Amino acid sequence: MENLTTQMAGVPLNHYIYLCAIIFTIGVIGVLTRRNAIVIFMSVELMLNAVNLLLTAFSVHSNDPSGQVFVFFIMALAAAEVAVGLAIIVMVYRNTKSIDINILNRLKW
Amino acid sequence: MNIIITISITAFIVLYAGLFKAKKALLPLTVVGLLTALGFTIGAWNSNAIHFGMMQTDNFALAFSGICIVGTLLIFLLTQNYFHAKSDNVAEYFTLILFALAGMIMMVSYKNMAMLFVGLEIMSVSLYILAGIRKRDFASNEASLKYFLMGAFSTGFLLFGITLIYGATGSFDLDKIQAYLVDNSKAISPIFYPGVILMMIGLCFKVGAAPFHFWTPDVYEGSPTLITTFMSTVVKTAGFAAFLRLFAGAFGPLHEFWVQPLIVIVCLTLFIGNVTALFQKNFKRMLAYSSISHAGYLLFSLIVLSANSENNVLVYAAAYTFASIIAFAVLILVKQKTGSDSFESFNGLGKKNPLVALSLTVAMLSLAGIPLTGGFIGKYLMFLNVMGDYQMLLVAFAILNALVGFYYYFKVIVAVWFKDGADIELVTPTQYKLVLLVSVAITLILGIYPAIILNLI
Amino acid sequence: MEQLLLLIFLPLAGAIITAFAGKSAKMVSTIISVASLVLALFIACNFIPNASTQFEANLPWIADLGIRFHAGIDGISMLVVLLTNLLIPIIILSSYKHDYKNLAAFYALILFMQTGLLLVFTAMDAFLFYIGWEAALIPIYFICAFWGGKDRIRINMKFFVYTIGGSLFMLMGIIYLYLQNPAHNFDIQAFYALNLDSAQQGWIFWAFFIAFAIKMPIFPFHTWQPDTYTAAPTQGTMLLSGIMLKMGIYGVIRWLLPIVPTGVHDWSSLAMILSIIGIVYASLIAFTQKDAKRLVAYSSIAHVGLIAAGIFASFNLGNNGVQGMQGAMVQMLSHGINVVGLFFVLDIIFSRVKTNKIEELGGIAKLAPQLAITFLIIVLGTVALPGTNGFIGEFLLLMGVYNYSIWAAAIAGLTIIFGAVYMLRMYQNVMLGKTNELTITFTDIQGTEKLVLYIICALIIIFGVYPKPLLHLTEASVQHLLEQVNQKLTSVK
Amino acid sequence: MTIEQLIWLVPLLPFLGFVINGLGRKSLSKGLVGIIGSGVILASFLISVVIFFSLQGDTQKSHEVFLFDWISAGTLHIPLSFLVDPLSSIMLLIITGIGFLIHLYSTSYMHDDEEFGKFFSYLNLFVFFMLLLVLGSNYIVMFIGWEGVGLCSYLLIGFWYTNSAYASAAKKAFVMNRIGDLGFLLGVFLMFNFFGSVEFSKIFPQAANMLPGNNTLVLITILLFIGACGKSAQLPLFTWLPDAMAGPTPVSALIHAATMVTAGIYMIARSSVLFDLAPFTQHIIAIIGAATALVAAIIALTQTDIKKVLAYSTVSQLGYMFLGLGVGAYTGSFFHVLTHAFFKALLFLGAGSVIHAMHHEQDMRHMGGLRKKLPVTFLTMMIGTIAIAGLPPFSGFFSKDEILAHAFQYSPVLWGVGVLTAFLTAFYMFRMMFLTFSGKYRGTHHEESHVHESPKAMTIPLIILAVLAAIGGAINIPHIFGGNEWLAHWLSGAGVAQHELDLSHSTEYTLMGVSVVAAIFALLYAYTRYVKGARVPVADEAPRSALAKLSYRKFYLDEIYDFIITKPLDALSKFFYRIIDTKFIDGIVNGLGWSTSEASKGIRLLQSGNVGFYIFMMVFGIIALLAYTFYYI
Repeated sequence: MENLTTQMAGVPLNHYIYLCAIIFTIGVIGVLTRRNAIVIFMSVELMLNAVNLLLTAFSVHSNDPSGQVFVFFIMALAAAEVAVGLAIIVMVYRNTKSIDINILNRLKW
Repeated sequence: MNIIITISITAFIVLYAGLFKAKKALLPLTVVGLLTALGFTIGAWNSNAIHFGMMQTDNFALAFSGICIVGTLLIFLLTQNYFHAKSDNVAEYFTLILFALAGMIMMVSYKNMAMLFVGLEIMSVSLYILAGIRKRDFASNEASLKYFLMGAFSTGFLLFGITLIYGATGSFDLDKIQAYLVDNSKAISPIFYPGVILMMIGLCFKVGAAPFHFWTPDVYEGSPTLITTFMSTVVKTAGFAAFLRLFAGAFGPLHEFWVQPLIVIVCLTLFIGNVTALFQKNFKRMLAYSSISHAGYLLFSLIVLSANSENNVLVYAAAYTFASIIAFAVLILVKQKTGSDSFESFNGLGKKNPLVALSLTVAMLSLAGIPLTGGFIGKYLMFLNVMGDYQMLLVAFAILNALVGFYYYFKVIVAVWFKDGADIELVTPTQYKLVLLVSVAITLILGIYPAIILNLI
Repeated sequence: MEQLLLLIFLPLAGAIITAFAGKSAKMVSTIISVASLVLALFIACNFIPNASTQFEANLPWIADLGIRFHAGIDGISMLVVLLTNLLIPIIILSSYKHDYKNLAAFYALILFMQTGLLLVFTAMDAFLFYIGWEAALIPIYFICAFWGGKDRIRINMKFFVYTIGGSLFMLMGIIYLYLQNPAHNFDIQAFYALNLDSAQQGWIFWAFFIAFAIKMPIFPFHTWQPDTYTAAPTQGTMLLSGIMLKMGIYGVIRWLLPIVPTGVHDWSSLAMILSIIGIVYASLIAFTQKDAKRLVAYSSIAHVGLIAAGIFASFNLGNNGVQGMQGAMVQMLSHGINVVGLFFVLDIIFSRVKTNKIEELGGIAKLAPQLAITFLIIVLGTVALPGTNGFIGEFLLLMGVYNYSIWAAAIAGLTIIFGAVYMLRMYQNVMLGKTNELTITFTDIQGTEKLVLYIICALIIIFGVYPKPLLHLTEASVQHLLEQVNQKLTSVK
Repeated sequence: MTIEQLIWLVPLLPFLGFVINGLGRKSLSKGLVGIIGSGVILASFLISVVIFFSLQGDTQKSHEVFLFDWISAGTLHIPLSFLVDPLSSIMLLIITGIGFLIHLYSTSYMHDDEEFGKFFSYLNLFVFFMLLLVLGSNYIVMFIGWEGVGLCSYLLIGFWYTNSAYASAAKKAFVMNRIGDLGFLLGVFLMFNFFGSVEFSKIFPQAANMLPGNNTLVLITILLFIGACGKSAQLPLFTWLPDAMAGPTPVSALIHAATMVTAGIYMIARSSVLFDLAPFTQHIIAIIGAATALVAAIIALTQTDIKKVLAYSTVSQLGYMFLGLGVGAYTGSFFHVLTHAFFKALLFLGAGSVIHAMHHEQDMRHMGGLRKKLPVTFLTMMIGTIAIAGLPPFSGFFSKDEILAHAFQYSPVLWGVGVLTAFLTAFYMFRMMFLTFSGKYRGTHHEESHVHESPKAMTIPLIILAVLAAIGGAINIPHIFGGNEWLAHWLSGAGVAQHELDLSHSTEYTLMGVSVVAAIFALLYAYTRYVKGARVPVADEAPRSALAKLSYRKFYLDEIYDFIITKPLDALSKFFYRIIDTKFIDGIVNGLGWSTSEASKGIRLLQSGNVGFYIFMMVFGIIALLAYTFYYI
């Protein structure tokens, strides 16, 4: 375990930042390109995980635990979001028999 | 602290009361709970207590908590025979609204970004549900899904911003962040800047500032009117409090960096909000757009950071909140009678219901910013604030937008007084009367003698 | 001080009472307005005609923003206050023959507006001035849009947005002055004391001037006016043309000239050109108007143009601009009385034959000799025949313009000729000639109509034959104003 | 009773008459109205007489009577005060004297008019304003009267306002006067600028010691002269006067012959000090005067309406007076004002009596042979005609010849014009007389039987005026006839500039001879043409020789004015209103609103309702912001 952390410490911080930025961007692109609500939702989760990873990296880097604590907050609330989100999607599916977001443009202008 | 606790406990009690089908008890319980919370708020005045380094109930926090609580209280009073018509499990509404309120209290009094995030999420998640609470109503579904998807999306940016700032400063604590900026103002870590911008994006989304405003009109229109009221008044206020707390406080030293994009955002918001509102046929949607434009005015306070920008936001938010509550209350009444929330359904309202029409007029005048109403004082303070930095062009631009604003706010007045339609006689429950009178009173007092609130913070 | 507060808030209280008076609103509002007229006269009697500000009320209001309820009366204010409180009862009386719906609201709004006007005319605090400015606008908007004629909603919307747009820029200017003011308050004296460079003065001039120019209105900011006058109910038109328009003139004299003399100095020639263009332009347009109300509206643009020209001319003349300035004073009052008279006559005619189309009328004089005579006197007052109040004002104004430039006077003087042309054209086509089947049933004036018209004619002739009290009332203040302005102007140079 | 104590009564009495008659026009009986109306004038006439004689006895020739302070602003002080001096005192006599006669005449002439009371109140008001005009001790008080009489002439021309042609004539008169009045006003302003006062007593002394040809003085005098042109119907502003005949005949006699129209001459005579120092202006005045005299005379040649003839002759005579003023014969002109007042009033009243007898028939082509029917009228009018024709020893001869003599001294050309005019005058006057009175009646027998001499109230004034017209010349008989030129001496007391003729007696005699011969020729020609030849003017539509047509159509002046002034202005008005105001200026204002709402229509489409699009826009914004950030770093 020790050497793992030391090894991780070996990786320069920038790489984490770039990596997470990339993952985050992938998430964003996913949200942009997909029309299926579930997939969009998954992409959002990807964005959140990128954040989590970066947070952890930072907290290790500046060996300050609060960062990782924050990660737990994020996870918890992400879970809550998942619950609510899926419920909403299910509800929508019940009514429209579809989870394609472009179906939903009754409200406009 | 105990404010949040009180509210949360009330929420649970209400939930259980719901379980035991004690519908009659819901409203009294809630009111009692909120009044207690309000009591605590007032009690804690000037205490400026810090709770575990996570929250700080300074006067700023308390003042905004106060407004949020009072606003919520008024909105609860509007529930009289509103939900009963729609669904039988009313308790959920109450609980969720209360939870959202609790989240907002956190948002206005956070000292640590964690609390900002938590509060924001508590509020948002409750709102996602509230927006979609009419299960079989397509509009409601659509509203909640749109809100949810985009909300979650924007949360991502907020979080990424928080992370970057954490990475730069090694802390989530506002004071520490500010200290960091002050200490090494020369060598600020390059990842701090994107952090600020990403947080700005996240918060702009919450307060519905262009170009992150797109959810606002649709969600406001789709959600049940009462929820819309809640969102466009209390939620917005809380959002601004959070925004202000972060940017006026922690990021203050970096002002000249983020003010440029903010000015652009403000202009966009004003323009899109006002101009689009001009063409609306639907009163509710018009109010949604007007709320966007008001977000623009509110952001003025961040363009020039002065000793009383916080207070200006307070005044403006108060004026805006109470005026909007009137507008939505009347909308609910009209919709209950006519089933439509288009302008036409307001035609000739003044003939049969002078009281309602009069208070609606006051509300519209206040929203338009006519002197002797709170809205004017709010706008005046904002202009004054910005003029302090001689941002003449910005003010001129705002004035032009205000002129556009007169058009669509007066469209309502015209419909109410000068057009003749089916002379409907509204049934105005006593609680509505109460809400209207209180709000009108506050609006006028704010307009005629604002001294009482001017240097609260 | 007490008298002043009473003067200002009596109408407001009256408005509230009237609002709940129901059927008896007519009577109540009349009593209130007459009472405030008496009060104004009382104040005028106790007024010492010197340059000092009297009956001053200076109370804290919004301390944190440096806003005080600071009002007072000097000669110039006294005149317009008198005008206001003189015309309001007349206007209320003039509405007796009408049975408007929602009477109570109608009269309440008129009285509410009176308070706003009085605030404007007495304010010594810029913020208070602005509040009064808008407080006068809101009720007139409702009066015109609720009781007005066809297409009233669109027209009044335009009028409202147009005017309030102007005033918002004025507010911007006021805020700017406030920020420049080291004392951080809105006190007029503090503003007078400011020393701004010419660039600042330049744009503050425009911020204020636009607001005032729209209100008066000065060419080319006038296009809201004819429509509004035509669409408004007669009482609304009277309020607009008789009193509200004076807000602009008063604003120029009280707030524009003394605060930014350099700005005015730099731009006054342009302002004069606009005003003089307005005179000729509006008079010419009045020639071929088919609707009498519209004709009078345009004539009023011409007259106001002359007043404005006189003011700006006298400003440039330094201390010997007294004639022009005094002319402006008298003419403010005269124009108020005359134009109200004209619109009332047109209202009487409209109430009889349901039209103001000039060519549809004719031969009324035979059937209504009393109306013919009173109408003629009012017309003569409007065309400034010597011996009527109109002459005093226009004579002094033209003299002021003349002292500035003979050519300006020659062109502005065309109003003497053109005025006669269109006014007499109207009078001839409406009153003279043969009666037609439309006017054959015309009945002469009686009751309150008679009363009001007699009062107006009496005023026209009295002020025409013996204007001394008026001139005396304002002279000291005008002198002082001009000295102040020039001393400031020279100190800048 | 000194002058100061009496003078204010002179204008006050007519004013009282106006008030009483005005208020009581319904209640009072016609008789009473008549008595009051004429009575007040008679009273102020008597007072004027008293004043006149006390002034003659008085060593101090001018009295200024201050009533009250009218307008005062800064350095400007305009008191309402009167100036009684030889000039004004004589004017008082004319106005009240002739005024009284005409009032008397009217009591019978207007007897059948239901607006009898109104008529007298207006007439009294006119006298009041006219008195104000001549009594004013400064230009502004004069201006009150100046415009006041304009108002009264408006009211009286349009007295029968149900006829819209008459109403238009009234309006025309007022407006044309207004054009002059603007000139007058500007002149007054300039005087105030230049002399720092508008008081005669302050201006003239200052002016007296200035050099001739001072530019400001020239400008002042020109502006004043423009004023005079309007009031005294000179080219190019005279067309209102003939139309003014729409009013009742007594009005034409009083206002448009005897008094008001001579206000211009009075004003210039009053300001003779100024005009004497502005030779350029005098030159213009002389030319305009001569031109007017000639043009009007030519027009008068072919008129068929008896009143129109007299109207144009009035214009022509006024031209004469201005010619006199121009050549510096102030006394001469004023003398002519007096004599003209007598004989022209007489002629108008005579014409009135004819019209009265003919039951309001004014066209001479329907008259003829009235000498038998109306002996008094005929005789008196004949005296008037001889007087105006300038045949000695009647009044017209003296005044006219004084003017002509000065004109000759000034420039023979002008004199030539004058003589030609005199010839024409004599011709058309006799033409009128012959057409009206000689030959045989040209109406139906039935009508003829109704023609009868007018009642006493009408004939007595005629007789009195006839006497005056005959002997009126006596007050200023020139030296060459051993006269003492009393009027000249008298007026010099009022500071009216005097210029001695330095013509040899022989020249003077020849000049007189020429004009007298010309007049006699005219008489004979008219006699042969209309009595012997018994010619009658052809009907309106009948073809005329070009010159005759030009004269008959009044040189098409009305048409020309209508074409070059009225029509373009109306067109301009419509253009301003329809295009500039509605389309352009208001178009811009509305355009702003319109474009905003259009923008709104467009922008709201952004809100497509499509989440994907929303998110795309958001990301777009985010990218922009981040770009800014990285640029900033």
